[in-house]
Amino acid sequence: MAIEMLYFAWVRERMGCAQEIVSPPPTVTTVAALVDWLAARDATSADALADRARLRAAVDQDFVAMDAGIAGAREVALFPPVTGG
Amino acid sequence: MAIEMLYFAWVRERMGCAQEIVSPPPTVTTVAALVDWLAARDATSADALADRARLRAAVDQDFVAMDAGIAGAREVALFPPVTGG
Amino acid sequence: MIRIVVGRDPIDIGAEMTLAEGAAGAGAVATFTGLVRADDSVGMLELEHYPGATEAALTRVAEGAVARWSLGAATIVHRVGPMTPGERIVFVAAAAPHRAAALEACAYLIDRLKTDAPFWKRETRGTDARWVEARDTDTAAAERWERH
Amino acid sequence: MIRIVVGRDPIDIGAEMTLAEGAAGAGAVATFTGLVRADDSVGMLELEHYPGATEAALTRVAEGAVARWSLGAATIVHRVGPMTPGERIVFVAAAAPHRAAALEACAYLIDRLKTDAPFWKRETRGTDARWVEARDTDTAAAERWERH
Repeated sequence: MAIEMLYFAWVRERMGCAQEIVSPPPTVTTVAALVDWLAARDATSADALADRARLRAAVDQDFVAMDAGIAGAREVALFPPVTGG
Repeated sequence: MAIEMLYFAWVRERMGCAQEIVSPPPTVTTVAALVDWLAARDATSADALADRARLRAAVDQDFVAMDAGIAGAREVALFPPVTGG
Repeated sequence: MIRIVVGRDPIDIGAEMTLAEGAAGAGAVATFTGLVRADDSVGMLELEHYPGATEAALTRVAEGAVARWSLGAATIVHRVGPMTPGERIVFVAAAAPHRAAALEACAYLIDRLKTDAPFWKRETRGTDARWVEARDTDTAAAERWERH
Repeated sequence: MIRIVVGRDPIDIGAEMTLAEGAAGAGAVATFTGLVRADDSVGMLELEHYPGATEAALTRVAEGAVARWSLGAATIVHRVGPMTPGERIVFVAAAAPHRAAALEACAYLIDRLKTDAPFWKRETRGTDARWVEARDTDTAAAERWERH
């Protein structure tokens, strides 16, 4: 399945891109598993996603916990804790 | 002693004036006694000051309780509970 | 900075905000604006006050807030005279480094102003004018600041 | 009335107040404005956000406040892009018939915005740029609205 990944703030900077299309295998069923799979691809991704405690996610623009499922997801965003206002 | 009386809101309306100079006798030593003395002067004052529970006072521009003294006071104001804001 | 204005001119919130925001260290500004409501058949609202005593009372309220929350600025602007529905009666602002102080101080300013400053409202509905009665809830709101 | 604006233009508080005050039944408007502080050596602040998700999150926050306090109006205006010290980052407003609802709803809007909306701040001091860290106190401030 093809998923549009979005990265924000320092996740974006460390990944070196704001957006990419990825196709994880069917065994990747949660956000946490998706992060693991992305991090296993290359050193840049591994480094960008190393600090899992400071990663937050949204699936199809809804904030979710890392154990949330990604079945049918079109868009998954990864980012640090928010700091607006 | 001469005291400048100030009246506000419906106290002013019922007294028929916003300001007057009065000279109560030395036996009048508190705001409450001053109100009694004023009310005893005439029917208009008696009516204007009849509802003692809804009267508030300031002595020389400081809000005070009705049992406050008026020794040396130059200005005493009588008015209803405030309703600003 | 303490700014107290009691007068008959309409309240210019843009200008007041710019002044409050200019306070040293301001990162947060909380404001409260009271309006003549347009929906309860009041045709005119008149505000009477006690000149001199009003400004002194408002200054004490503002000084209390500045001391308690270390504000950079406290502003109280109160109109007097006749007003029509939709017009601003009162504007208060509190500027502080962070939001909790600004928000609390703003609530304090308007709560204390309601009970501590000598203003009286008279509403006119049609040809009927009446003085607004004080509300026990205002006294309760002001007194909660004494307790903690 | 719910008004959500996310954009790069400076925030016009006079115009926003006029809109909020126009809400049906408005007798009280409480606002909060967040500024780039001028006193902590930050030369530039940049706000990044998640387009689409941001507006949706802010709309949910505003809808929550309108439902809980029966507001006539809830406004959230948030700037994105580069800003300099003294500039407004965010403005929220709550309009209600009476002041308690307006003040509480205003605090709710800014507390929830801080934790629920996808914005990220980057500060530049001299040549050093860093992403601002989230604060536990913000999470605590937002969570207090769950409890009561």
